[in-house]
Amino acid sequence: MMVVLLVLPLLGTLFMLLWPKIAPLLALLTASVCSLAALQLLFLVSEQGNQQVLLAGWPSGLAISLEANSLSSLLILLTALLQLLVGLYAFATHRRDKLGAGFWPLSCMLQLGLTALWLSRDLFNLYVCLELLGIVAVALVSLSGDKAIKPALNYLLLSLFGSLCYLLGVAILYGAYGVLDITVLAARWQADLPSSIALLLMTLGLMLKAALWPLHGWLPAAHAAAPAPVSALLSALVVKGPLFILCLLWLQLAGATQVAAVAPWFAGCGLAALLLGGVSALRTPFAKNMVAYSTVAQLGYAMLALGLLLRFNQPLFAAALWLFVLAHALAKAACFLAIGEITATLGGKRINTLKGASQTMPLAMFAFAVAGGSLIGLPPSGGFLAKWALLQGLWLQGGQLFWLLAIVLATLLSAAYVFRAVVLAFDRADPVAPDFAPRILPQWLALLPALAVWAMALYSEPLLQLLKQEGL
Amino acid sequence: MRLLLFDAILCLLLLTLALASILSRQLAHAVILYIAFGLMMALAWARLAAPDLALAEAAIGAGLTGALCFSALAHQQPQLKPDVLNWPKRLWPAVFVLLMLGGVLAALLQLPPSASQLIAVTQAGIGNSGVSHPVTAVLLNFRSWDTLLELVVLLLALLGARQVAPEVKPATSWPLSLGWSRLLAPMVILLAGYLLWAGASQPGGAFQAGALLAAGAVVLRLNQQLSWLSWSNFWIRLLIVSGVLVFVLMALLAILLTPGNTDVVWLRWPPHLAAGIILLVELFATLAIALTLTLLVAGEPASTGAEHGCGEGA
Amino acid sequence: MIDLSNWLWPGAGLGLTDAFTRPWWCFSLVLWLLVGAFSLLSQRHDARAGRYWLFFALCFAGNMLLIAALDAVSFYLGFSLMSLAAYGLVIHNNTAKARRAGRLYLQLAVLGEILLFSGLLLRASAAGGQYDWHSWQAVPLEPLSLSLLLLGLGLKAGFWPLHWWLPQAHPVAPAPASALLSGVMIKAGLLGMLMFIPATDTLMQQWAPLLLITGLISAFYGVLAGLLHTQPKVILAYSSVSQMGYLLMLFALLSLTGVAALPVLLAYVVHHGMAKASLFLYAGMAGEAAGRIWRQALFWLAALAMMALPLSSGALVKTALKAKLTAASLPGWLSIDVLSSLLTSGAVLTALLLLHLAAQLRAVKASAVTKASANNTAGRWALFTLLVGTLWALPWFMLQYWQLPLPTLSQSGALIAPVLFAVLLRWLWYKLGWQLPQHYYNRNAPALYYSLKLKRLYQPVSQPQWHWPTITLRPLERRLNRALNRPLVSTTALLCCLLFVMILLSGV
Amino acid sequence: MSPFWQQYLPLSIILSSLLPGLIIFTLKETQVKLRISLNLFGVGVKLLLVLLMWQAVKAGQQFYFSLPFLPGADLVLQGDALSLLFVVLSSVLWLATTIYAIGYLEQSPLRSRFFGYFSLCVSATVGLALAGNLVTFLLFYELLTLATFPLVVHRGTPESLAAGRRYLAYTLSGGVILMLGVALLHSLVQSPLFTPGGYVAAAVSGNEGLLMLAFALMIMVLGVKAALLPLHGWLPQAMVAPAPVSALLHAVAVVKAGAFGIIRLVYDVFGVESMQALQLAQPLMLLAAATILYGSWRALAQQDIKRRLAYSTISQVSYITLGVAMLGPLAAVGGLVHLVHQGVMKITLFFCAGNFAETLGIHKIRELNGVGRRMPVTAMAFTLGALGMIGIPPTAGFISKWYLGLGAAEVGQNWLILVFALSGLLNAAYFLPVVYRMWFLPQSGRWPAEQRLSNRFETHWMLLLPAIFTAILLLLMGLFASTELSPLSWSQLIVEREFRHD
Amino acid sequence: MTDLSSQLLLYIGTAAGLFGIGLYGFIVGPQTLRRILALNIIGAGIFMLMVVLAYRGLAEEAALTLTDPVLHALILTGLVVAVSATAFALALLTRLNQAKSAQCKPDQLRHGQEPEQ
Repeated sequence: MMVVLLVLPLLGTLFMLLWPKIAPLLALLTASVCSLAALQLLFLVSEQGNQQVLLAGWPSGLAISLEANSLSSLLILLTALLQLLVGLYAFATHRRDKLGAGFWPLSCMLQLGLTALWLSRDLFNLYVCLELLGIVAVALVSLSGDKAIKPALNYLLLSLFGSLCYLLGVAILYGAYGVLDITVLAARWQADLPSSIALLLMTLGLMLKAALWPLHGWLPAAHAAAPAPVSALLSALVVKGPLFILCLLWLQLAGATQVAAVAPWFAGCGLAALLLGGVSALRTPFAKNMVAYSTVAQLGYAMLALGLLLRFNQPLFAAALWLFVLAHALAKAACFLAIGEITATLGGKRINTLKGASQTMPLAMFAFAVAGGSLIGLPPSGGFLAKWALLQGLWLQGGQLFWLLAIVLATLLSAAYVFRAVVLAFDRADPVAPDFAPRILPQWLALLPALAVWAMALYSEPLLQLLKQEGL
Repeated sequence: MRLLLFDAILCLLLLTLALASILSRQLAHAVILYIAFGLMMALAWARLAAPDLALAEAAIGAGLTGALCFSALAHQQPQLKPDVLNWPKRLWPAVFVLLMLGGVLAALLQLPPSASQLIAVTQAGIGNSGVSHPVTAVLLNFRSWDTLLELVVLLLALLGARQVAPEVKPATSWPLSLGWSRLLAPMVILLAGYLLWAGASQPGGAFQAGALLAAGAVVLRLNQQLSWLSWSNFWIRLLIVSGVLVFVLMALLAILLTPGNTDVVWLRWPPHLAAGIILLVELFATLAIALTLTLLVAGEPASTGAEHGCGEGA
Repeated sequence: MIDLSNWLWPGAGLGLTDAFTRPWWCFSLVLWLLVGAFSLLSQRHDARAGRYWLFFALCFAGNMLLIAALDAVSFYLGFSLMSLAAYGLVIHNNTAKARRAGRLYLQLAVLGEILLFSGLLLRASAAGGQYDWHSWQAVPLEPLSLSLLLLGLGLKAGFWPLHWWLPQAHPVAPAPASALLSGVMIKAGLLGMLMFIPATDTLMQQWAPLLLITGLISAFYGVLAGLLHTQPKVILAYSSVSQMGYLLMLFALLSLTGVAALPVLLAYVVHHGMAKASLFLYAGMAGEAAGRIWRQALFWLAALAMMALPLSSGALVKTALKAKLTAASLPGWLSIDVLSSLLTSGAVLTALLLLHLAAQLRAVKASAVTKASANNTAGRWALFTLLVGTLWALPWFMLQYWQLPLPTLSQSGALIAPVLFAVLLRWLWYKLGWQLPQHYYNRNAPALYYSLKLKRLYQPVSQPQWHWPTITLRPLERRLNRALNRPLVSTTALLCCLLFVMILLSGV
Repeated sequence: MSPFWQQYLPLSIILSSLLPGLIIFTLKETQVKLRISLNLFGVGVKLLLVLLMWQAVKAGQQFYFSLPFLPGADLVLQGDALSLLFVVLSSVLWLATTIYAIGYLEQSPLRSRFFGYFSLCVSATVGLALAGNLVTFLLFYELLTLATFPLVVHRGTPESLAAGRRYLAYTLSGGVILMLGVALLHSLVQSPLFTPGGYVAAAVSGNEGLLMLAFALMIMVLGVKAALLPLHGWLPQAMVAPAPVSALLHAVAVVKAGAFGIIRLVYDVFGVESMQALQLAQPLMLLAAATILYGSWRALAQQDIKRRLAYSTISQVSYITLGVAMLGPLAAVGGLVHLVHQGVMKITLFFCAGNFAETLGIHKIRELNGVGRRMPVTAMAFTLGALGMIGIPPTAGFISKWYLGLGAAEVGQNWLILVFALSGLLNAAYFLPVVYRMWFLPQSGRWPAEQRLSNRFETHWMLLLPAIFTAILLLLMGLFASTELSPLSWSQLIVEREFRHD
Repeated sequence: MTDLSSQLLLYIGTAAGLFGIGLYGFIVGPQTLRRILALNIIGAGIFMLMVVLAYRGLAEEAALTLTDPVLHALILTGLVVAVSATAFALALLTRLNQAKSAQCKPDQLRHGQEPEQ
């Protein structure tokens, strides 16, 4: 099953390159088949437990090992589904938005990179995946032409820098232990200086690539400049890749002393991201920038959850962490698609463009509001589940009033920026007239993930159980 | 002791070149210094018992990167005045970098002196890998997934670069270089073939060979030759893609050919077919790399301008 | 009795089960019907007759309901219905003066209601959730609930010092309305006291002397204040204040002497109701009586009954009052002699006030009567005659039903003497031209002024408001943006270094 | 009744307004008939279902419907006596408001959206009423906030947007804090069903501080919706909404949701014993008393009719809180019955205010002079509502105040009677002048913007009918308070069940 | 402190130094092209480190007579990845410059100065 998931996007990309005319069709086909395969993988994993594979049939240590646990398969499924959705959206709008033909193979490659990343348990292979991911992302950003070149270049430079930091860490670790396989490495781990430095270097590189505060500077410009479907993919999936590796490193490798030292930093950075990202999102005058800053802020939740998880070792935080990732992916995809659709139709990129959008494009606005509800954490959305897990964990730890208050503040900030847009949309006094008749299909497509994130609540109990025990 | 002295001078030279490249006032100087640095680096690696890597570094690190930088420099506006940075702007980063460096160095110094145990495992595995050169075995058998992805990255770079490529202005070619390049081309192809073949047992391999081929092709392209070498040409596209495609198809074939396969293992070559498969994969990979690199460096032939240029040349 | 507690509000019950509610109800009905018939004639050409009858009916219903109420809530319902609807009667003429008076009336009425409400609540709660006031009789009073009830009901009853609205509201209302206000409605306060304040209560018995004194003061104050006014209806209103003082004394005596005083109280209520109603009606038609002896004689009949001439109802009740007072067990500091002599001087003053009233009524010129109100003269005077006749028939009823003692000869003398003395005094006064300086007369009561102040208080134009301090963060934000707007790549990379160093130093 | 569909009864009560609402969203502006019939169909079905449930609950049955949600906290809908009180209130008033809104919004744009959100809002309210545990309550609480917001900003003018922002700022902050509180309580005692007598009693010892914190957090939030003193700021500003919305907001949906939540929290989560053990009632009582007086005091100076009514709401809703906080059965009866009575009275007043605004363009109190002659029926309804607010018998308001006062005396808090008395005076002081203007003063000048909405009646019949209906209702509820159908009897039933456990 | 031989120390120090120089250049160097060069220098430093690490076995003159082939393979892969990324970055840079020169043709003075990131 894993093979299918890896080969399909790869072959798909190649065929798209050979026959660009049928690229959209191939992309949709690939994404849908992959979704089915991912679903089957999920069932397989939930039935038979973790699937571990040593590639090329060589013994552990020499070969690259892949592992599909339930979290990985969930993320793969998410990736495939979002690819399908965004592909449909892009297909519906690519003529109007002048989306380059390059989008299709690139998005397919993105899927390949992500799938490889979710599965891989080899430090160097992860590096290659990261690079693949980074370059694909930049290439996708640069699709929108001149205005995106500079953000894309910044993104690329910092992404490369991050990769190199990571690579240095890998080199040091290999130098110290002589293995690359994470599970083998974990067995031999010693909390000495080289491993600490290596871990730190890798962490910084990954934080840079995942746009975790304070290394998030490149993200808003890049995500805002990209075409709407690309922004959706980037915000929903790409930044999660490095985060995944980060969790892998700290949860599976790091020793107790290292964890204890770094946990407050993670939590603190997460908190700062939440607050400052929220304020930036609240103050920015551009619609897509707002959503992008919201990504910065929401990643802060994941970071915070990671920090708390490391600190308290409470499984609820693991659940919170991954629920945040899942919920944010869906919600952010919806947000970007909705905002992209609205700004494209109403013509303008300022947030004031949204004036009267509740009249002119009610569906898209509804999608944005619903997705925003999950970002805020209104019940019964996925965001709520995550926040609930986080709060439960904190209360169960006892005496964590500071973090609780901070979370409340952050939630309020997110509510403020979401509803800043929503309130504008209800402005009937001075609505912005659409440039052309709004189209229904893209709006429905934007609504779909938003509804999905609310539907997550229906499966909350299995999800919580699954992610709690998983915790990587 | 003398060797140590040599090493010390080499290291000092490397550091000086790098620093000079960073601090030089003119960008063009920086690029030249960087190429020199790359060559020195190749030397250092050769000294460290890694001749195949030295070859690759010379071709890719120094040659290809330098060429790319120069072509980028050519598109850049001429620099009117050198950059001036005030001292605090230069100093503060230096402080932090030194601090960070200290940390990294401290870690590096604590690394164990013995090499990885993987060497032994690799040695044990080579017998079944189909090739005798351990690096090639690792590349195309033990960790072939990395290599596959790496090829994808290369392809991706081409896609990305093509996507953002600016329009190419046709340049007239220089007759002397035209003649030289025509002479050079077959030699380059021969050499590349040897490198590819040697890769199985000696230093050499697909990348070095591909880089060499690409260098030849680039030279020809710079002289307005090879106008058929363009992305819009289906066969070229097929060749570029084939590096990955053949790899994948071989892997799928391998799954089918493995007798009595109960569990599917991705990228496992059947031991008796391994040599052939690897050679095939390498061959196509070389071609693909060469074409990709060529297109990366030389870019698309300017569609109208190129024909115009050719006409003039004729 | 009718038990409605499964239908209407909890505990609702109506019925005339008591010794005093039955005659009270009958008397009120008679007076309402008489005056109602009178207003049928007098308000026939009123432009706002519909409104008049609406409020009249509401008042009527409320009054009857409150008398028949067996539970506190029903009483309260009737009471508030009556009080609020009376407002419509007070401001019926819609003059500025009427509106002012109406405002005062309403303010006090609402205040009284709220006080009554609170008092009733406390009582009901003390009685363990029983709303039937019969069952409250055994429940001891507390100072709070007693004072709330006294104040709430007293504001309606209108004795000193709770009388402010009477002299304002009575003069402005139409004559029949004033008659009812003074004749029946203010008695509702007293009825409430009878119902809700058990006479046998120990606390009430402690407070009774105080009430007695208050009633006495009220009796004197009403007369003295009335003497300083020249408008007949104002004088009558003050007379009501004074008479309510006597009733309050009787109410206090109820605690001091026991239930025996109850017939006297009832008789006094009926007597005063009839007499005051007659006088108010007459005051409304005084202009028509000018020069007509028969009509003036009717007035004198009513006035003399008020003055307690022997054989009149007044004589009966005054005598009985004095008898009860002397029989009462008063605390040591209240001398009975002083009290009875005070009563006698009170009689003088009452008579004096009525003479003053008569003098002022004479001054009302026939020309003051407008054409419109001059219709139906005969019918109205006939009804008036009927009313006065009823008044003079009262002694018979009193003797028959309540067995009030007929005044002995000496007592009759004691009754006549003050009247004669008053006549003498008045004649002297008239002859000698005794007169206070003019500005002592017809002074505006401060009540209106305070009412206006109160209105300003509850209809303020603006109120102090607390606003959030507005903090302008924009400059700060701008500066921050400028500071952060640095080369992105180098800043981020530098931050990376910084973070590395910091985490490293923090002890990984 | 088969047990199978009994289980779905609570759900179907919610769905009976939710589904029509969702369908209405998709309708075009021109499909007026379809929209109206859908709406009324929903109302009818809901009333029918509620009636069914009412009878069963009266017979002592309880309804449960649950969906798995969070671990330890399912989504539970529970139909018990208390929830039914609120459900009946909202369903009946929804009927009135729907008719009113149809008349009110005739010819105005975006009606499908309006009615969609309107139904959504009612669904959320009913859901809130039927919520069986705190998590479910939280869910519907947030849903209510979201569904109401578009109604508040429906006009889309800058003022309404400002009001909407304010509303959101208050209620969403509240929602977050509520989540915090619910999570805290969940971490201490999980989130079982609401049970009479509460369920925290077992955990009181050792967790006093945390429980008090949880209570304070949740009261803070519910206080936002119930407009308790420092948190009332959104309510007067939300007045810019169309009249049916204000009516719904004040009488049923938002404000009442807060009050209802407080009732649930005090009686069914904490329970009287724990409340006493933790000494939580006294501060709440003080706060409510202060709000009662403050709201009335502020209402005095308001010159806008709806603003005055809004401040009146602030004051009146705190009666409910106060009744709950006193922790005595009689006071509880008073609080519960006031929940219904205040709803009916306030909705009457808002209907009338809307009628004045819509028919004559009257927004300010000074423009009301002599309106009693032009629109006697509306003015009469307004007068009844005002008298009810003051607490004059035989209106409904009197009954609730009577019970509240009895309750205060019962628990020995006599000073509260003083508060009631003072508040009654203030109520009279700001309502009676309005009544006076309507009936006793002559019309001064022309009406600001007169419209002939009907040839036969003083205004459109759809505007008039609901006002008459609720005015009669409030009179009947006061007059026939002892009948089995009355809210008073129902409240007594609830209190009996709530207090019976001990 | 360390068990490494002096030759290894020298090379490791050089590798780290290259990393530092590259890092410094990445932070300071105002033009994008120089930053790309700096990244390459960092990469070269890291690859050099890996080469040295692979060389450890030989330097020790232990039983093993081979450099670490895995590391060599990794370096090869890394080199290709690095050059791909560099190529892409340079393509972006070229495009950026072109767009800029198209944009500010009239303002000749600005051309020489590449604006800061």
